[in-house]
Amino acid sequence: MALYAPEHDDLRAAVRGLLEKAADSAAVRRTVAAGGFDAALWQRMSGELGLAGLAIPEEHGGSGYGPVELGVVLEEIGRANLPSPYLTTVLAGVALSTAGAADDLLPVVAAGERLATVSFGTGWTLDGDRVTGLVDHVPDGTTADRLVLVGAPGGVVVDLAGADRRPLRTMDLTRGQARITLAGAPARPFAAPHGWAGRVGAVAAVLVACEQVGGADRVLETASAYAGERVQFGRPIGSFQAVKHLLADMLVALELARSTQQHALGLLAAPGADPAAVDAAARSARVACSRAFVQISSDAIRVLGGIGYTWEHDAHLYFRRARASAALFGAGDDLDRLATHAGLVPS
Amino acid sequence: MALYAPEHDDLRAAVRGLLEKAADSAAVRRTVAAGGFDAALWQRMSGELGLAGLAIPEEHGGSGYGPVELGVVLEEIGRANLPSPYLTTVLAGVALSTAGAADDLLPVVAAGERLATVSFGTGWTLDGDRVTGLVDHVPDGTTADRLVLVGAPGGVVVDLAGADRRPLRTMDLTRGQARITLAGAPARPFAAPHGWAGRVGAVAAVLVACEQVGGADRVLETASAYAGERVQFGRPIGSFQAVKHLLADMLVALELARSTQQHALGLLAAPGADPAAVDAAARSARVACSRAFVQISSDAIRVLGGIGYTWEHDAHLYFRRARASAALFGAGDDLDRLATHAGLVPS
Amino acid sequence: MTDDFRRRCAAFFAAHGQHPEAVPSRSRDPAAYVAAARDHQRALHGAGLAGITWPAAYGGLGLGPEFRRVFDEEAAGSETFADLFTIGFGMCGPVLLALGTEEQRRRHLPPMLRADEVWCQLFSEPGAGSDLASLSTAATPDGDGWVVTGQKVWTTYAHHSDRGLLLARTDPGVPKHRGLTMFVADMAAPGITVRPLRQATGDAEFNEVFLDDVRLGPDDVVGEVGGGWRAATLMLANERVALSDNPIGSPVTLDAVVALARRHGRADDPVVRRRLGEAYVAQQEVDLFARRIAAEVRVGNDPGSLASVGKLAAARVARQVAALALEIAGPEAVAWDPDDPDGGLWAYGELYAPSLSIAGGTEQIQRTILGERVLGLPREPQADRDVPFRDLRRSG
Amino acid sequence: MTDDFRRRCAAFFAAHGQHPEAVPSRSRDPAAYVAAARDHQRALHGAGLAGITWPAAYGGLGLGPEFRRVFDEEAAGSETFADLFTIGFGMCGPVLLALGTEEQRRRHLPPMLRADEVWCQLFSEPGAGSDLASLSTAATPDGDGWVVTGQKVWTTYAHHSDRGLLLARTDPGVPKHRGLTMFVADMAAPGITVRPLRQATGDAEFNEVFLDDVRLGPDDVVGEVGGGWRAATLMLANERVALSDNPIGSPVTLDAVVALARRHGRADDPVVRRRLGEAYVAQQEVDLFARRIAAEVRVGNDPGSLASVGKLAAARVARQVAALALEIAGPEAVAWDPDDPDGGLWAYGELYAPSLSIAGGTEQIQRTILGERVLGLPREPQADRDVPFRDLRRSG
Repeated sequence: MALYAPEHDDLRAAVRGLLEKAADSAAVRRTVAAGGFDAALWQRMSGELGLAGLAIPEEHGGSGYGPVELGVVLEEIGRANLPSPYLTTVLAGVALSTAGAADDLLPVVAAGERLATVSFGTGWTLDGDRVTGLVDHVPDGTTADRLVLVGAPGGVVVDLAGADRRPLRTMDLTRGQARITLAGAPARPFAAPHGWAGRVGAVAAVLVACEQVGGADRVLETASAYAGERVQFGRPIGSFQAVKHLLADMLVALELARSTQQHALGLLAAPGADPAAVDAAARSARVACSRAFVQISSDAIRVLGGIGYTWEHDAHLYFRRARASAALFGAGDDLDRLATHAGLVPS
Repeated sequence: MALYAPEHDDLRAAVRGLLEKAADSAAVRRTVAAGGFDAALWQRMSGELGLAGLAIPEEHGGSGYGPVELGVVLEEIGRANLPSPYLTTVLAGVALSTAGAADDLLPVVAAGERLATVSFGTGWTLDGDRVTGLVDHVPDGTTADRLVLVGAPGGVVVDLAGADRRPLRTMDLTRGQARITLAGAPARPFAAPHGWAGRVGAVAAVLVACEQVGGADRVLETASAYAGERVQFGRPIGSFQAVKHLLADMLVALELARSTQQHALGLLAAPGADPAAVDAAARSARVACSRAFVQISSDAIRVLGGIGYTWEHDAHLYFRRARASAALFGAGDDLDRLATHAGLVPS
Repeated sequence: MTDDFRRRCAAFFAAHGQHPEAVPSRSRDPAAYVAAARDHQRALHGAGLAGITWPAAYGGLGLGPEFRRVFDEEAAGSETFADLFTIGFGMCGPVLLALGTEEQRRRHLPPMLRADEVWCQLFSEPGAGSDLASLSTAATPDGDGWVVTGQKVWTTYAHHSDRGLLLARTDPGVPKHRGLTMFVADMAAPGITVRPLRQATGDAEFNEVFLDDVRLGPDDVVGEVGGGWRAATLMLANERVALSDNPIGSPVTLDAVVALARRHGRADDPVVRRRLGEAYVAQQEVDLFARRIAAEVRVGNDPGSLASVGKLAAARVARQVAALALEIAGPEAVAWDPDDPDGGLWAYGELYAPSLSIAGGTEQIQRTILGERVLGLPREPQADRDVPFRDLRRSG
Repeated sequence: MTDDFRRRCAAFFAAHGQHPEAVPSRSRDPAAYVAAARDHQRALHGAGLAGITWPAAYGGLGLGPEFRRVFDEEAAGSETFADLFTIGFGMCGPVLLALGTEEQRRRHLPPMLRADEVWCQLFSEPGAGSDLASLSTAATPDGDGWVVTGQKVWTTYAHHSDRGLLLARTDPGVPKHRGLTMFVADMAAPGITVRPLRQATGDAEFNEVFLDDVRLGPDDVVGEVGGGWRAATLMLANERVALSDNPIGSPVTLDAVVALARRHGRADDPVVRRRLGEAYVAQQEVDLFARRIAAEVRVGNDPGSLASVGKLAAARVARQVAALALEIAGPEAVAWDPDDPDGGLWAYGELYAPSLSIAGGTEQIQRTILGERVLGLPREPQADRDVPFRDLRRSG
């Protein structure tokens, strides 16, 4: 039973078609140079294609699809290495709609009119409808309108309009981060069902994995094409085993990672899946896809040689994103938690 | 300033000459099948060549050389993958002579008439001249006449003649181990200078590293020769980059490991070397040489293909010894201790 | 629609399912292992559960691939004896189904499904390993049949097999890929001598097979005379899928390592936890990739080349898990009490792991397949492609 | 006998030694770095400590290699500006000493030692990287001299260099290795345009160099006309030794990572301790191998090929240490406060590391050198060895 059905192929083709036209390498570099994201493209993505509302329920202005469809879009965003608030905004949408919270916010998020982001940080406290604390390393934290703080037993929506947000310098030139200091900022707390924070964490891990697989796929394509064309010693370098086998190992990493990503996506979409299985699958996908993207984008530079190490070549932009996306949303304790899933329960 | 002088080349040539004649693959396999070691060869090594007494002071019947000379012999023993009590016996000799202990035992050890071994285990207690406890994983523990227990502030010599020693099954078919149970066994305790146990531990690590480098060297030679001869697809497999570069990586591992081994050996031989530097160098050598020998003997099987995976080929005998020698003499905490040497002092 | 089938499977395994650890050891008592495997397969056949996706005309059930998935789910946790049967069911059977004559299929497939006949693969030779097409076992026309002389090697379970698919050279005057033919060989035929080869582990699962004027009939040719390379390629693609779908297991599994870590009191050791987490992800990758590939096969795509990913990864994870076990067990992994029946397990696993990098095509061959057939990279110039076999440079 | 020399070295570094962190950043302020490097070298020269092993006739001290060792020991901990000077002192100088005319040596070596002239290496081209011998920059005879046209790339510090050793094709009618000649080029000559190339890190240490009808005289030929490949091979062997002896440093050193781990309170974290222990061993391997190779050079052996070991290992340890830093620093490694001057160091190190796998010959080339020249493995069949250059298949 394959994860993707024909309608997913249509969705993929639509997104890829748009991004190939509106977000080629030159366009991405213009956006990188200007900072932030391409607002006109965002309008087309959320307006024409309705992508921002894909996974928001129909009664809140979305189209009621789920993680699999978000995954398709994020793979394409990853391929294009697009600076875009998509990941953070749809994750916030999932966080709110699965909690049944912020009904008034969901329609404007679905329409792409408000951007939101998410943090799993714990350095904040809630006092009535005021939140105080430091929330660091918030992706898209400089451009988002709202911040969803994921906690237990529920979460908080913070309006960032008046917040003190300090842009950080980032290795990844395609996604900003901010340090947000909240001093009694107005906030809307909401309740959430049991296990909600874990569920949102799993969705975050898997959506990042989708973006990573898309990026890795594109980088491998680029490196393979170069190896087929570049001639040294009278033949294409891809005919030499040293290069061919390096590329084959990149393919191995990609296809293994893709298997974990598709499995996790399928579990997220399966009603009633065991939360422990979802956690294990999501963390496995994050570990596997983070590593694969780092390995592939790093080894691509080796295949491309000097040309791949120049600023003008996109290889380093993917490598930067690979390294940075591996550290998003609190990935640090994955391996320890997976040891528990493997049966080694700490005493 | 090179570590080895011309007289070392002479020593090496003498040992290699003897082992090439008396300990070729068929001879080693006969010894493996019979268990233990080749007593006639041991007599020639200790008698004709005086190898057992190399590092025992002249006043105790030895020739008063040091660790560098032992290293030369052990490299050759490693090359031949020889089942031999040499490593354990000369280590015991170093332990005793650096403590100034057991003057009556040293001459017979130097003459090769008594075999000895060493343990760094701590599961024993001394009560007057009786020792009680369990000393496990003692290399050559089934064939040795004496056991030197290395402790602090001094050590103990145990006569194994009447001891309960249980032979263990071993992955390494060229070196036995025993579990020795001592129940009030007669023992000769002796005092030792400050830092003695650490020094003996460092010597043990470096002597094993020498054996490992010798074994790795020989395995790489064998695999390279095969790759130069075996023809597939109309040319020697060593002309294919996949095989050539695998062998090159084996060479890299070997030459890096050899650098740590020679450095550690040089430091051991340098009068007045800082004990901390000796410890760091010895542990680095053990880590590097253990890994290199495991990697090289394992990858050699890949180069050799099916033929290298048969019982009849010596490849697995080297691989077995590589794995087992990496666990000798309490190697377990090397990396943690080396982090301290690197400057990360635990709080 | 699979519900009834699922109940039958469940009932079968409730009655006949054997825990893998209750089965005779493949390594220590191979003859008993083979006997138990035959009994198991016959019981499956008796229960109407053999050959799920094979046509009914040849003794199969003629069901769709979703039934195979149901079977696998119900079989989880029970011994499947895949090590013995993979060559027959995963490789020889599919080749006969694709290329065999109607008569060959009717004659060979039913006894294969009943385990009355166990099959092996007579391909590799001392001089032809990675370069299989350079094999030199010669099948010379003789009357309306053939006489075969040569030597095969690394023939898994040949000493327990009744038949085998044999690749031999029928025309040394054309380039190496074009002069090969595939045959069915009766392992009991006069002139066939099987000699077990002892492996680095001490086991003897592989064999040398000597063929000395072995007579084959015209009906023993599988596919076309001279079309042996195509048949072999099909068989090797099936092998990769089979190895991906059901990776040959090292006895040192992740679960065994978890139990080892618990016994050694290392459940809270951060280094062990981290390395175990890494091994868990690697094992998940292998398992989930295998499941993905199996799904692809079911929907009719050809995953033959991509399956090399699974083979490479399975070998790597076996090495990783074996090495982790060695590290956790410490000195006891390499020297153990003779009375401890599992004492040698960790050393065995470590010695077993390298075989996964060699058997079924070396890692170099798998990487070349992935580079050329999946990524579309250019081939290496091959000097020997158009040279008649008899003029080639060969080893030994 | 080296005692007096040691005292002079010690006195020099006591007076002029600069801590590496006190020197202008090579990356952030390259012009200031180069100026500081020239000042340092001039001071060394003024103190009679430049060119230790070079003959006195060319401005050197004419001392034995043991003096170089003493110097290195006394220099430990001080900035050596090796990044700028390695090409001149480690590569161009030795080639001129070995192959240059007496006049070339007298003219070029003294100003090199005084840092009045900084040297670069004009070898690689867009179409000729690993396959250097396929370069196409053409030197056409013109009167008694030459006119050179073409393009070089990856020319380290070309924009700060006064001269360079240039490899160009003087005869396209013979096989590629035989038609090359090495020249001394004046970087200020009309027709030479240097354009800095921005790297993945954002730095600009490499350059494209365009040569447009650049005139060279007959005295600019180094070695024989047509003997350029031999000269280049000698230069590349010296490069490997230089890189082994003094590996190009990533700013993310092991010491920096130890300090990072301390700051993050990870001194007792067993996972960090273990990985740091591993990195320490890897760094020891690189350092001790370099020392061994340097000793071999001193006793007159040719370690040119074995030196590839050091280059491969140095690149690997740089990657290992950079990755460890990233892991310890966590999210702060990839997103940091703009006011933190060292905030970007870990990301920089990670982006810097891949360059070590490419510059000075890719890892694939190094492995081939080791396999063929040290292990004696057979070469790959090369179709293009005997084909005239003008008939070769080339990129772009």
